[in-house]
Amino acid sequence: EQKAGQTEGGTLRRVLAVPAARQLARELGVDLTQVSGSGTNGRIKPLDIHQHVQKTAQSAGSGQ
Amino acid sequence: MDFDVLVIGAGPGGYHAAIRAAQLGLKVACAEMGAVGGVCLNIGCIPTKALLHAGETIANTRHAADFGLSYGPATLDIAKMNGWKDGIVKKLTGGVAGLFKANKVTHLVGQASFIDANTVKIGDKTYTASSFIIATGSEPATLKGLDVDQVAIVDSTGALNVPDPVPARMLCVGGGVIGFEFAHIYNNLGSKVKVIEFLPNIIPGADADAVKEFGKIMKKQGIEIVTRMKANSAQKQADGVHVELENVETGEKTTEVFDRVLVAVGRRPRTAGLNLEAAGLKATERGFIEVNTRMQTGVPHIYAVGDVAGNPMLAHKAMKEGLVAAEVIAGKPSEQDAVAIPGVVYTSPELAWVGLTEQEAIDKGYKVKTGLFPMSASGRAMTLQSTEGFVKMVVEEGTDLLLGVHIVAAHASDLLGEAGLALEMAATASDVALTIHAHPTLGEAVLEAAESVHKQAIHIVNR
Amino acid sequence: MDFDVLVIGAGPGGYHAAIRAAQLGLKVACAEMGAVGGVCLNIGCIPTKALLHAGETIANTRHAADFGLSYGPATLDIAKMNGWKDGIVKKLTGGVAGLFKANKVTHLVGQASFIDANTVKIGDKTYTASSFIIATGSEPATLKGLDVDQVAIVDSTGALNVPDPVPARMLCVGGGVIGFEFAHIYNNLGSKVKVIEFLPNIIPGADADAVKEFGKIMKKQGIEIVTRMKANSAQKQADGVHVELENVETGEKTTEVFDRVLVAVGRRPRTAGLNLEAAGLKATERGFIEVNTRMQTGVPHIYAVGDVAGNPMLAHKAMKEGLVAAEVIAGKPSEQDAVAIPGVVYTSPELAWVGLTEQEAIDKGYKVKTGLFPMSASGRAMTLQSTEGFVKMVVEEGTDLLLGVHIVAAHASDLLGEAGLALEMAATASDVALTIHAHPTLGEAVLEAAESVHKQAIHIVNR
Ligand SMILES: Cc1cc2nc3c(=O)[nH]c(=O)nc-3n(C[C@H](O)[C@H](O)[C@H](O)COP(=O)(O)OP(=O)(O)OC[C@H]3O[C@@H](n4cnc5c(N)ncnc54)[C@H](O)[C@@H]3O)c2cc1C
Ligand SMILES: Cc1cc2nc3c(=O)[nH]c(=O)nc-3n(C[C@H](O)[C@H](O)[C@H](O)COP(=O)(O)OP(=O)(O)OC[C@H]3O[C@@H](n4cnc5c(N)ncnc54)[C@H](O)[C@@H]3O)c2cc1C
Repeated sequence: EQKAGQTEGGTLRRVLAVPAARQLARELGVDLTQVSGSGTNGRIKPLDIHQHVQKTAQSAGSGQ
Repeated sequence: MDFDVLVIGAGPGGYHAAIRAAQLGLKVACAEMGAVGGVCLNIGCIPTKALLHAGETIANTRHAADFGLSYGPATLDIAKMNGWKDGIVKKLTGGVAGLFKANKVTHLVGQASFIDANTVKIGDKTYTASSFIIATGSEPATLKGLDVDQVAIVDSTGALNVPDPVPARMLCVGGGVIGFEFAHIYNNLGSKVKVIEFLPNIIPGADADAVKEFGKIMKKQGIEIVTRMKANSAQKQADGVHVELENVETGEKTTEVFDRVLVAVGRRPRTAGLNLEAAGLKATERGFIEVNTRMQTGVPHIYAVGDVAGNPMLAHKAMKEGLVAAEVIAGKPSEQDAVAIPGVVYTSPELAWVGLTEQEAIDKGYKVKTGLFPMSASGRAMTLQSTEGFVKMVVEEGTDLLLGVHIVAAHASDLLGEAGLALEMAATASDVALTIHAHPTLGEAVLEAAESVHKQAIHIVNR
Repeated sequence: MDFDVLVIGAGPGGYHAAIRAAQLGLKVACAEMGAVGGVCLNIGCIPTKALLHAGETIANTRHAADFGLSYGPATLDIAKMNGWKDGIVKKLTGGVAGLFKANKVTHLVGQASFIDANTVKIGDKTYTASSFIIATGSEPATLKGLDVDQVAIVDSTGALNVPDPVPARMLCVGGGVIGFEFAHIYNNLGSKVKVIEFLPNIIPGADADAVKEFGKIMKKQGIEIVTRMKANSAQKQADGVHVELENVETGEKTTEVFDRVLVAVGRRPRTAGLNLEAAGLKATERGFIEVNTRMQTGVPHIYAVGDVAGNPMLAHKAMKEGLVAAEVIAGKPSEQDAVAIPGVVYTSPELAWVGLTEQEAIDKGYKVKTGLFPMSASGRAMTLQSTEGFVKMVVEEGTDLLLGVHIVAAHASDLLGEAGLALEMAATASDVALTIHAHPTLGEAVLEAAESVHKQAIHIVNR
């Protein structure tokens, strides 16, 4: 049961990512909801995932 | 173990799974009790499209008079047409058999039945495998009171055999995709065709506007369409099949006589003979095998794909699922994560769609804008003598995100490629509108429908 | 100022510019000395496609015998065919005139000529405007020694008038898009057609593999193709047009006799009569008006779009540029930033492409992978009786980025929509391969070509 405003068209938006990015996210074990996409409406492309992985690796490396 | 993967059923779901698994280096077998290629190649997608093309050619030749081309009387050699169709089926199923060989997929002939979760029996042999993919498909649903004899009362399989002469009066019980494809075929071949549908609308699942336009065109071509009507019984008599029809709203009953009756009231998943219980599985009440997005059943090393794994019962869904199952088994992180599964009615013009209908989008809570471009304003459509229909686009207000595309047009199924990719790429109407489309093409109607979302179509007056 | 924008020329570039400018609230006039719609609607894209459809229908009816459909002798009423074609042109040009009215674009009749950078003269009237868009298009290039009389020796405009009876022997001088479209038309109408091309390859600009496949198919249909050959002269005599042909490699000369000779050796931009100098402009040596990506000429408030603004001379390029110019004038940040401009030869099968050819990609320094899927392996193609050709994909190794798509197939122009969007969205081959394509459609060949880039096509053996 979806509440008003808690619909696909409301606050429960689906993650917007191109097919290759979705595949890559699975391969790298990346949670797409944590990636900020650079495309229109936050659309995630493969490059965004690579950047996300780099960023998290860096912050992990710097002990944060 | 005899095999890494044993696939049960060599329809589109099964053969895609088998070939992909083999491509990924697995030792694969595929069991098939009937003909390789399944429903799709043998008695589904392919033979219907062959007959549709034959019928369409007849209609096109008639329209050729508009540009001054006329012919002496036509003769249609129905046996030859059926043979031509069968030849295509043979070529394609032979192709799949060849692909099995080339990819080193072992083809096991016979009905597979589980003995335990790692063993199946086929004939008097048993085979073990580490993983199984159930791809046993579906079969026509039956209708009480209408006993299919595949001559006077047929299901889709019998309807593929066009009788000589073609039936003068034909009834299609069921106004879904299959019902309309056959209605269109027989109508073009010369039958007087009536389609009855229980629901208030034909082609359930398609966008209401698109269905309305489609129905109007089919009627203009001579097909009679009656909704809210069911068939209660059919009696074969000397002068034809007497069918009792009932208006489901008023309860009024009438009897009409037809020369052929097609029962096309849906399909049901096929698990009979599989002995699912031995593998620790159980079908749902409606007969499906439940799976997750990795196509795994409740028993993790047993997968199910295609018609048997749920709706929509479409070949391309089966294919995708087959690939996913094979890849997951091979250790790849694949998933059936399609944004949308396209649908097509291969009449002329075609009805094709992908993504949400306007109503579905509203129901899901989207604030919706739409765009529409009529084929009558397309130069290419005029030159192709096919100006009926339109492209309709359903878009989210604000984000401009494309939610669905609904096309009634010649070659609509070809235009669907762009629409499908657009949805998967999370494209906006602007992405489509800013992309140069070759002139003069039918695809310009897709561009203009996107422009019309922003009230900026060029070849119509935007309101 | 009389107008915010005065557009010169009402071809596709001009009328798109005018309508979009009006949609954006500007006061717009469009001057046209000939017929609204320009080359494209009147004597280009549209009438050729009408004749191509007529010819294709004749060919299709012939193939119908394969499935048992045969007809008594055909008669083609050529006057009616020409009239049907002209009717489509009239409908479309009338449509543009109607769109001008609906969008309140003032249509100025006559040849526009600059008096100064803000004033043009049309007839004995002068008009001032804050911005101008020059969209004066192009005209056929001529060939020394071949004097076009539009009867025996024709350019593309004369060739649109199919004579009765059709010429028994036809020569097309020039093996580009226009040459081949007419070759295909006349061949289907019954002429014996020869195409000669100066360059080593026909259809310059298209992918070498695609052109090879295309040429093979055209030859099989009966068209004679000779490359590295030119026509030196043509003399009309009682028994036909005597054409001196020269093999440009050996210098060998022969004379052949034809009933009709088409000169289709390219087009040149048209600026004559515009009096560009008065506006402070000058055409390049080859006759083009130079523009930036905002379509501005050296005089910033004067824009140029379409054929007159540079290659490729294609209607959809003109349209896009027209929209960009209008939007820039209206203060929008538009730009002609298309990744690729598609090209189509509307024969059957069609040759259609978008993006880089394999060679172009290599020349640009890309590390290239390709994928290929033959239409002979497509079930849908079989049912449509059109199994020639293929889809070829050019992809960057490593990034998997799609660089170009080259299609020889029935309905190739419809499949181009997906390819074009893919390039503009910077899609990868995987994006296309992971997108569900409806079965059975010709678009599955696009999917499989993408799969074949990764050696994972299903319906062919990957090597
Ligand atoms: C007339 C008609 C037209 C259609 N047109 C289209 C269309 O245009 N586009 C589209 O997408 N879909 C179409 N469909 C639907 C499409 O055919 C199915 O969605 C598709 O075939 C499902 O594929 P599948 O692999 O799941 O199963 P199936 O194709 O049904 O194949 C299952 C196979 O498994 C075999 N099998 C079953 N049980 C066993 C067992 N125990 N042991 C061994 N073998 C077994 C069967 O013999 C069969 O060959 C059409 C269907 C019909 C009837
Ligand atoms: C046979 C043929 C087939 C073709 N097929 C295709 C095809 O399938 N697809 C495709 O993309 N392209 C095709 N083309 C090319 C296409 O027609 C052109 O690219 C397109 O028409 C260019 O548009 P435009 O607006 O730049 O100019 P044009 O269409 O050439 O229009 C220019 C207009 O300006 C007018 N004009 C010129 N000077 C003045 C002046 N001083 N004052 C007032 N009016 C003036 C002319 O009368 C003309 O109407 C084809 C061309 C030919 C010849």
